[in-house]
Amino acid sequence: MKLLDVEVTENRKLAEDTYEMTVATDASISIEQPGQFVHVLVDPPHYLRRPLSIASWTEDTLTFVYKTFGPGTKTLTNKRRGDEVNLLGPLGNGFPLPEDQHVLLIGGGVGVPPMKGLAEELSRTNNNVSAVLGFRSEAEVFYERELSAFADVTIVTEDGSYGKSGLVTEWLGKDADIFYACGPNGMLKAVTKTLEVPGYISMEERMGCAIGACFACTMETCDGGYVNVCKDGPVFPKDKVVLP
Amino acid sequence: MKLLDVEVTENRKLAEDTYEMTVATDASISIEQPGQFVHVLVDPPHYLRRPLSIASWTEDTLTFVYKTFGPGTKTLTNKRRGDEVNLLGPLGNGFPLPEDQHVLLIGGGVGVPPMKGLAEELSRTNNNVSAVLGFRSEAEVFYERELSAFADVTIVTEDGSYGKSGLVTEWLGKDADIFYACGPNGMLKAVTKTLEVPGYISMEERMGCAIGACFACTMETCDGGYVNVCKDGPVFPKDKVVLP
Amino acid sequence: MNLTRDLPGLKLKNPVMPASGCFSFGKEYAAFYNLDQLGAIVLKAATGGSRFGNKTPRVAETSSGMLNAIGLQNPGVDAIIENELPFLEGFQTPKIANIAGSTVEEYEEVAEKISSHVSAIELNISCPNVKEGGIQFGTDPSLAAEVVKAVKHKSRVPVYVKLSPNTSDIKGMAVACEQAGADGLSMINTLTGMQIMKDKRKPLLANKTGGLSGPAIKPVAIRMIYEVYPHVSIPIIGMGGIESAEDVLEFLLAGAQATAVGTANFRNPLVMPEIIENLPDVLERYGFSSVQEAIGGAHDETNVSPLYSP
Amino acid sequence: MNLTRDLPGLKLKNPVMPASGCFSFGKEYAAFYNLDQLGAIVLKAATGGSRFGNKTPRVAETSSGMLNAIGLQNPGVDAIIENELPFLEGFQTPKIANIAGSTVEEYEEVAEKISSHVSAIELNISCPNVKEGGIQFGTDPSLAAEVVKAVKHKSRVPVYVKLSPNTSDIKGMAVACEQAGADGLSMINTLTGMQIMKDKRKPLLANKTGGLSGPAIKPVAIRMIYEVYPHVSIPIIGMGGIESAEDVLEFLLAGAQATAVGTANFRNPLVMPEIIENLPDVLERYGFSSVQEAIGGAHDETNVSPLYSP
Ligand SMILES: Cc1cc2nc3c(=O)[nH]c(=O)nc-3n(C[C@H](O)[C@H](O)[C@H](O)COP(=O)(O)OP(=O)(O)OC[C@H]3O[C@@H](n4cnc5c(N)ncnc54)[C@H](O)[C@@H]3O)c2cc1C
Ligand SMILES: Cc1cc2nc3c(=O)[nH]c(=O)nc-3n(C[C@H](O)[C@H](O)[C@H](O)COP(=O)(O)OP(=O)(O)OC[C@H]3O[C@@H](n4cnc5c(N)ncnc54)[C@H](O)[C@@H]3O)c2cc1C
Ligand SMILES: Cc1cc2nc3c(=O)[nH]c(=O)nc-3n(C[C@H](O)[C@H](O)[C@H](O)COP(=O)(O)O)c2cc1C
Ligand SMILES: Cc1cc2nc3c(=O)[nH]c(=O)nc-3n(C[C@H](O)[C@H](O)[C@H](O)COP(=O)(O)O)c2cc1C
Ligand code: FES
Ligand code: FES
Repeated sequence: MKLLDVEVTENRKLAEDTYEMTVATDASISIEQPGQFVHVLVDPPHYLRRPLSIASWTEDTLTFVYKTFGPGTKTLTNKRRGDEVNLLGPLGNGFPLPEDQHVLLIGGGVGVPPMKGLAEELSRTNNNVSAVLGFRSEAEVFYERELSAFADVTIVTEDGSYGKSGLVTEWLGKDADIFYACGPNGMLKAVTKTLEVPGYISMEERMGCAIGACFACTMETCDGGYVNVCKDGPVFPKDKVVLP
Repeated sequence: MKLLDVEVTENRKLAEDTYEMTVATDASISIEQPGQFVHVLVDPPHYLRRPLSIASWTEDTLTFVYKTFGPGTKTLTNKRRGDEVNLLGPLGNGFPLPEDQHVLLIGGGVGVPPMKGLAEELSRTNNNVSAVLGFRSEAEVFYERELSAFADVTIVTEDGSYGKSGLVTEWLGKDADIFYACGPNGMLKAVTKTLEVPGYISMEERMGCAIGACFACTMETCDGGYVNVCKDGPVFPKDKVVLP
Repeated sequence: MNLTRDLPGLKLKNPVMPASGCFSFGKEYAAFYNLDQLGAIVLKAATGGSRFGNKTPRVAETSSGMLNAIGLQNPGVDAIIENELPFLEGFQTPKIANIAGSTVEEYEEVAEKISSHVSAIELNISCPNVKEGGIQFGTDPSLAAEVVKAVKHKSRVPVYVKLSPNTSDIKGMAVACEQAGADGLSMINTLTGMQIMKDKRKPLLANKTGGLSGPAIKPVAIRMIYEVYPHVSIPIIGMGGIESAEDVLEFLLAGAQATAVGTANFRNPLVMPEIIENLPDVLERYGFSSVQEAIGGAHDETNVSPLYSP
Repeated sequence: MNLTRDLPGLKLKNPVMPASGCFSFGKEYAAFYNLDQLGAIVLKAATGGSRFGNKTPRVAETSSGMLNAIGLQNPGVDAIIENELPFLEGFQTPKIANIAGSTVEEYEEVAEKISSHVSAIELNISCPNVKEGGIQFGTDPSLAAEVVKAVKHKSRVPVYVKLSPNTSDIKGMAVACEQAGADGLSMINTLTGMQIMKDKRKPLLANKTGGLSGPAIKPVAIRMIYEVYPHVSIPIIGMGGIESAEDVLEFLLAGAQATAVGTANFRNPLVMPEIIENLPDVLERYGFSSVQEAIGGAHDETNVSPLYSP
């Protein structure tokens, strides 16, 4: 966990309202698991940082994908190669990595990016990886080609404009040993209900500090306790937290 | 008076903490007199615009000089060639132009820039122009060469590190028919006391709207009324307003 | 898209008007656009006699906002009627006179004189920048009720009361004003604040304190309007930090029937016409087919009883 | 440069500490720097039993600030003493426990239990995000006095009372607390605000309202401290929007003896050590040779009577 100014090496549009930013890092920032995130400073008058999943990384770069959902992320689109961005990270706990399994990755919308780093890591430990990625429509589809290098990819669009038509839950298949999911709460609920095998899900909550100090991002756990998404998550075993 | 986004064509350092920005304008912005000003938008979270005198202009450019006095003007230094800046202007009433006179220009610090445009205009109407420009020290001196093209220039520094030593009031000479002054209130007070010939002075007040709508910049007049610096000024005959 | 609102004394073609004190008497902004585009014109506060106001500096910048301590500078009600209102006669849009005073009698005098020239009065009991009057009326419900009753008695037109946010009980203030006969409420005036100069070791404003306005205070304005709305049956004109049509919609959802834009005019003199132009699209984007439909939309309807719905 | 302050119960090596609730119980920031660099450590509010707090979303962003409605989530005073305080024993810097409750009895219980483990208590009578207790104590001077007296009776250490800015009479609240025996004041807590989601047509925070913090509220904090300072002879710990050593100086000049940093930690987790590092230079640049010298510097000394000056 570091606080650092990093230089933007690329900031490109991936799909409708969706951008991929790559920044130069150094060895001091050691990412442990896919599914961890960074807390990114945006321009004033936006005051809070924005939590964004690490999509992929190398020894000296880090890439994240952001949807320009509101005005804060929009200011990130102004950054050009050579500009600086301030990051806090890597934060939280990511996806634990299995070996020799048939793994199913499920990503919905901006839940897709962490699946890229995850697929890459999984492919190193002799897993058989499938991925089902859901988008609203063709214009929003991204990372199909990038994930295909490591997984057997199915694209699903809600309006059927590309790939399969409908919701990801209709195209999950039956033979996974374990699943990993990131996406809207509705999707996570449906997926955990549909799939009986063990699984991990990545949660979103609005955050203040992103390090466990402000209790902004608390969720109830199924055993009646509570966790902070930023520090105890964002990835949890599928039956750990009460999905809202 | 227009509100417009203009493109920066140059933004260069002139002297210590002092920058000159030139922007591309079009014919729609018609500057009437030297001494008018523009109200410049700076980056958030700074909310108010910054009033800055027009230093000089051509048919399709406008130049102003700003001192990075506080954090708002500092954000202007980030603007590069090609970036946009939003201006409101030209605003207020500038210096009325005489003919065939011996004119004395007196500028102190960031009161110097409007003297450049003024000297240029005065030189067109057969005036004999002298200028006494005061700065704190050598590092802050600017526009000596630029003004010398139109006026007989004397530079005065408070610490004597360049030109004459002391305050501008000690080097005003005796033979002007009329004077024009812009600078700190202390200087304006001293100048209007020292010089018996007619004169015009340019005032500063903190501003909200800069168009006369908020009454932020009111000054008492010597006859017991009031004026708004932004709309009725910033240039006034020397005995119009009560100097604070 | 129907943007109209029909409020006591005010047939608004759209719910956007200037906030008092940020628009003088209209002339300056008329150089930028036709004032008839506005829902209404709201004038700078008028007092009985002429006032010079506070010494300068009168404004200071703050994060996402500003402080002002103009101190009710104005030429006095008679001079306003004689010199300022004639210019506005050329415009059809309703005019609202903001009135202030140090005593109940002064409020009465101003209301009586100016009310035959305007469509409504905005009773400023909340100006934080004058020594006597003003704020005391604005933080004590019984004093507020007294001045509202007195002004209602003298005014020929409906009276909107402008509430101060510097209170622990905005609901109590609002209800007291309604009971005293107010026809509407304006919310909010500025929060009292201060900035200190570190070099000079004293407050920047000559008046020491000033009123905080701008986007910084928007969350306070929204909360207060949301809090008051279910408890009154008179309309609320909402203001505090509005910069965009999206902001206007947020105020409507909180319970405002119309909105006013103050400080944002200083950043962008065209902000009001721009907001009015964008409003139909913004309403549509969020699924509304009129301004009316959005009003109070953030309230759980079952909890809301005596709503104002003309 | 002498940065020390000697306040009741608190020997501060510098005037910079975290604001309660923004620093949990210290562990997270200890990963960034040695907590002994801080003037003091201020803990998240403790209540009698454990509290889950409000539903999420609990935070919203605003212009130059944020809203929070955490709702006093904490494991309860016993669990805090057992599980959280041991970690802090390794640090020498003074600890301040922030305590809250729904009833006077709950405040008493928490104060009694926790006061033997800390250097001072910060009595939170101003949390806007809990249904019972909290804010009522914070806006009614006689209720405030009652809880202050009760807690003073039970506490082994000095008691600082944290005041709410949601009042029309901050001076009255401050004086009432001093008279009831408070050893110091903390000012200010958050201003109550709201944000509405235009798409979902309801308040963003699950609790509907939340507390506004960050630079947006700094002018209100400065004004309130400046207003209270001449009327009390107990020290004030100032907070509200502090982001830099310059801001700390502004609070000192207004009359604060020490300062706390809240929301700014979320933007920059290193902000407090950075402020502490910069403070000597900033003081020097503005002509001060110690923190003490700056305190109350913006006041006209002739008007100021019973100043706190240890
Ligand atoms: C652990 C985690 C990982 C995430 N990874 C990604 C990612 O890889 N790509 C991506 O596009 N988005 C991701 N999100 C969601 C992303 O954080 C929000 O879309 C973003 O913060 C919205 O900011 P804005 O400026 O666009 O919107 P605004 O409306 O301006 O945001 C206002 C405030 O709300 C917060 N907020 C709004 N929506 C969300 C949300 N869904 N989750 C958390 N905070 C929110 C913002 O952070 C900010 O504080 C992630 C969220 C979390 C919690
Ligand atoms: C008519 C006029 C013409 C001016 N021309 C020039 C010029 O050509 N070059 C130049 O460098 N300066 C000029 N000034 C002064 C300039 O406006 C201020 O130095 C500048 O606004 C300070 O902004 P800041 O962001 O550096 O400081 P900050 O401290 O961040 O400013 C905070 C607020 O105070 C206002 N403010 C601070 N100082 C002044 C001041 N002296 N006058 C007016 N407002 C102030 C700012 O506009 C802003 O609203 C002029 C002022 C006026 C009124
Ligand atoms: C410079 C200035 C002058 C003001 N003068 C008045 C006034 O005369 N009467 C009044 O009722 N409110 C006055 N106000 C308050 C505004 O009308 C408005 O209530 C407040 O500024 C909040 O809106 P805003 O954030 O959009 O500015 C003034 C505000 C400013 C900034
Ligand atoms: C997330 C959050 C949680 C808070 N929790 C508490 C609390 O438990 N007790 C308390 O007295 N104040 C609490 N506060 C208020 C702060 O201590 C502080 O008074 C306020 O935020 C103003 O300071 P700032 O602008 O520096 O944040 C909280 C503030 C925030 C932002
Ligand atoms: S965001 Fe602060 S605890 Fe998770
Ligand atoms: S700045 Fe508004 S009247 Fe001059």
